[in-house]
Amino acid sequence: MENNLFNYTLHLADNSLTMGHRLSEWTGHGPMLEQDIAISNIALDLIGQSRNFYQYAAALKDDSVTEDLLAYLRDAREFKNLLITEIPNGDWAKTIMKLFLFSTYQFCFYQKLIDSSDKQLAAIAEKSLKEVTYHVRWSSEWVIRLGDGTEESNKRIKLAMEEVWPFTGEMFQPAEYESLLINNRISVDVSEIKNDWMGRVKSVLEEATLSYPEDKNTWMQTGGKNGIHTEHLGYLLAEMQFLQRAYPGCEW
Amino acid sequence: MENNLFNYTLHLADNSLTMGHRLSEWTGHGPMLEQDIAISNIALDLIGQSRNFYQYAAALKDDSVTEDLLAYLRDAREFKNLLITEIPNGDWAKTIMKLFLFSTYQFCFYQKLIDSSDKQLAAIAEKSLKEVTYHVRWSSEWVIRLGDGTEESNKRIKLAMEEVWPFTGEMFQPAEYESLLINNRISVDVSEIKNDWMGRVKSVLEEATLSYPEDKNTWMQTGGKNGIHTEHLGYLLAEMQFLQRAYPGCEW
Amino acid sequence: MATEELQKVFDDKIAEEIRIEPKDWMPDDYRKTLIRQISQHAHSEIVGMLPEANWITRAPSLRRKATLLAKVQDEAGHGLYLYSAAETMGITREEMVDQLLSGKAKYSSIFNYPTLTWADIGAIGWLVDGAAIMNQVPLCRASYGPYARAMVRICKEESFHQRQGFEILLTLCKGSKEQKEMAQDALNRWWWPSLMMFGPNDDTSPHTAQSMKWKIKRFSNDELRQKFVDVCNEQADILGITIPDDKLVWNEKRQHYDFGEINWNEFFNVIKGNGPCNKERLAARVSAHENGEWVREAALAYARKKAPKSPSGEFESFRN
Amino acid sequence: MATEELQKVFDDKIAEEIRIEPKDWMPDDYRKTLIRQISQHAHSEIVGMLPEANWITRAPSLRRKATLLAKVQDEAGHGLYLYSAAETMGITREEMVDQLLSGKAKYSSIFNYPTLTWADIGAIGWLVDGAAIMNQVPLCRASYGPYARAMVRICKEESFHQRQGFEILLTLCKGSKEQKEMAQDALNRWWWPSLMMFGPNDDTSPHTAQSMKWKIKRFSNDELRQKFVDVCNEQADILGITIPDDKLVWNEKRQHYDFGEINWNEFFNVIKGNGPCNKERLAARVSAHENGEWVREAALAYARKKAPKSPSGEFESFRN
Repeated sequence: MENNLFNYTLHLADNSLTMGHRLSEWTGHGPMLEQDIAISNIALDLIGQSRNFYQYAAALKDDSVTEDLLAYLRDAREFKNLLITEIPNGDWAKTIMKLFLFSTYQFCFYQKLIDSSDKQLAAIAEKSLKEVTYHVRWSSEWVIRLGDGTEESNKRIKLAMEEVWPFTGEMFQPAEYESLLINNRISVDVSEIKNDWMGRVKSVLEEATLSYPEDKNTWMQTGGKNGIHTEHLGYLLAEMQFLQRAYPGCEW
Repeated sequence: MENNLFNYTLHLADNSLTMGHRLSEWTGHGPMLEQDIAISNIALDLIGQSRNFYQYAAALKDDSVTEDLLAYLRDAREFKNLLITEIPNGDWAKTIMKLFLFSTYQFCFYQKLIDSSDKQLAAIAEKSLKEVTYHVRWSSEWVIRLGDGTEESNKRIKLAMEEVWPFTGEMFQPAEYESLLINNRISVDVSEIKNDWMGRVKSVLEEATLSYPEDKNTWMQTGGKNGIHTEHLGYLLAEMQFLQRAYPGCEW
Repeated sequence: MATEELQKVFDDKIAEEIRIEPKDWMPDDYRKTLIRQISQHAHSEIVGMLPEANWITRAPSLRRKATLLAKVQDEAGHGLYLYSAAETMGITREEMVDQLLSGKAKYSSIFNYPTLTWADIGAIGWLVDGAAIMNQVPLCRASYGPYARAMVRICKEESFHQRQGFEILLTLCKGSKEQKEMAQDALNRWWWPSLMMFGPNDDTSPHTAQSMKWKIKRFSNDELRQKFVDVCNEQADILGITIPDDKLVWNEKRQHYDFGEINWNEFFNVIKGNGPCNKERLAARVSAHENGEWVREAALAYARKKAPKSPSGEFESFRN
Repeated sequence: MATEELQKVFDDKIAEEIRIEPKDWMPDDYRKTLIRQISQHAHSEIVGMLPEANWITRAPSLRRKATLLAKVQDEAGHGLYLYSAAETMGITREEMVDQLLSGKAKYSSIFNYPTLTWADIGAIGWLVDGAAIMNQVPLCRASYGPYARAMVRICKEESFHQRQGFEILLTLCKGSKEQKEMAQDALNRWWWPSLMMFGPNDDTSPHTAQSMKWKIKRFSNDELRQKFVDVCNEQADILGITIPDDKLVWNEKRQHYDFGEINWNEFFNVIKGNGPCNKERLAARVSAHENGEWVREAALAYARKKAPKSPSGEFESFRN
């Protein structure tokens, strides 16, 4: 039980950190100044969320465990984030599509997690929900703008959709540590939020003049929650963790 | 003296390693199979050279120092390679131009180093010279082919030339550890090989229908030999050194 | 000679283990089957470079870096031999590459799995190259001469690679607790896909009989798979890691190891395109090809300028 | 009113420290000077994001990562305020951005130096933001209203950034031997370029007198530089690291620190384009701009579709 909660909390933390990390790669390189600021802001929210979860996970262990130890000293096979958060940004369309599908998931998810019997998780969910509401709005607006913008942007967002879609199935398949916490009403039963998510995604895609993929026949990627990642995560971590690895045991 | 020789040997090792590392990024991604093999082969030669130098540098220190410790456990500020070896590959034209200018330098350089009063350096130079002779030939042929190929390739190799050229000045400016070894005839006086290098470069550029840049007015990058690098090296090392950093003290 | 007579000459040669050579007459189906098989094999070598190249820049020591780089380079060489062997049957490399890039031609599905840790490089050498050798050694006696000769060179290098892979794992297994876990984890992930490399079970492999008759194939998929399981079992014991199959047990009567059922669903799914890395592997090849286009054009243009009278064969090495 | 009268009104306002506002008459040269100065300042904020963004993905702790990200984001915000302030004088953001990307407009040369270690992030906060504040605090009283008001907001945030930078270095200086060396090394590399941020010596700074008269400038370059040297000296003592200038010594008579000669050759060289990162910084901005082109076009097209009657001002935020 204890360990399931720890793994579950790490899964949530890893989601936010890797997504925030990827978004932060846009900082200084955005397509316009206002959007550079907006995407940095979302990255900042996500990194903040991850810190709350890591701190809670660390508190579940003994005093020697810290948020930074959890973020910086685990290798890729121990990371439990959804694959959608770690895949490269690609162009603005792909980044937007990743963020839209993921934020909508986070929105549906946190709406349930605020009722968790674990007070700490519930509290983090409540705080995060406000932020994610904005992320959903911002990314939805961009999906619509690109879908219903120019021919070029429509082509790009469609391609992004094709590329990112196979990474959504995993969101609704609980890992073992997740399933085992459902009965105690600690974890969210992710299979139950799928319809809510689908409805929200569908309505934005429609407004964007994009069609919802016929889900049943699409093969879905999986593995992230159990540490089986894409080949990209290793590179992300090598970069992110360099200083902590190269100068072990230091204060920064 | 001892320490100058150590630093000088590291400088030579770092040159070959970072250049070989960059070239190896092409493996599996070359523009045609035969050239994928050729460039991997050159990468292999350079990594081999670096090992010879690192092993010699390690032998100058006590038993606890190994080739891998020198390659994998120094941070960017301690690396002494020329900047030209660390800058990103860019397209095939830029890679070829980097390799051509660098290999021609190595060729002129090793031709002198074989007369070093340090027998070990002389021996490594002799072995390396054979390899580098081929690298010069292969890259010269490509410079000529691209320069005198299509309009597109001519445009690209010219652009590559502009981008890479400012990184050549450093080759002929000795670092302090290098200067201090000239009198004992251990190190090569790099200022003396500049004319040889220029002549060789000029004749290839001519055949490639490219003009030799009017050197005197071009501002040159510098710093690599003394550990002042571009922003690229840190990323290269984070990737290269990850396993040794993440799992310290292991055999592989 | 009439087709019947030619067929007879061909059949006699096959029966007497005399090699068929490029200029010999051969049945259309024999030619087609071999072109498909050899080019598929060549594509596998080329795509197979990608999962391993993924660790060249992160190899944990200079020695390993050099060895891995050399290995991946060897695979490019194998691709070359095999494309050349296929070309002797009247298909060009361009055509074959187009088939790969358009998704029409297949390559070994094993390369659609990701290399997640350094131990995967060991596991690929030990298991993937091991399975390849098991498949390929009999091909050194394949009835088509150029193919058989290519396989002789390839098998020599592959067995070298296999030893290197095993040695990587052995080093990990002798190392720290984390390193040993890394090795076990790699075995867990690569074991079943490796068994799938031998293809479907004999009773669902319709082409086997014909290929055996043509002496392109010497053993059935299940025979080779069994041999592989038997050998790996002993090697896993030396490493001190456990094959992830709780049905794996010595069968005294059969004098072989029994083993669990393969997840054929996954197998056919990955072949269909639904493996973790199918899209990325193909995208990487397409991107190398497209980014290389101007380079190939420049080389060709230059070669034409410098040797205006030479036959087009001179430009061989710049075509692709 | 005749120009002479307008000039008199303007001069009186300047003399009485009354702010000039966008709709007020102002001399052409005043306008030109301010447009150049404000846009250059804006460009510096934008280009200045790059050396720091270089460490966001490698920040050594989650807290530092968040703080650095927020800081770089603040700089984008400063860029926005400043572009807006300049726009009140009748130039568009597109025009200013074009001037930056074409190399016509300048930005602060300090950002053409590379950030090589984590300590550089501390040094930039402490020294570069420190020098910027020294320059900018007097600008909060600049005669042009929108500029002065933008500076008030900016200075507040900058002094927060400067404290963060100092604190990064303080942590390093209290840390391991390697960390302290990292801090010293950063100071060695950033010290002189920071002193150059105040511009040429007064006797070679021809525009200073006019700018002072217009109350765009309140102190001369050398006055500000001296103040900066004096302050940094004390702060370096707290850190326990050494400013790399052996001529640096307290002058009892002047009640200031004397310090060594700046390498003006390097200064003018970097301004001319010959700094370590000039090309890369500009290339990064050009590439962001070019890669963003289709995005801006799409946003504009969509906005036009949805609000066909609205004035073009609505699309403000998608123009660049």
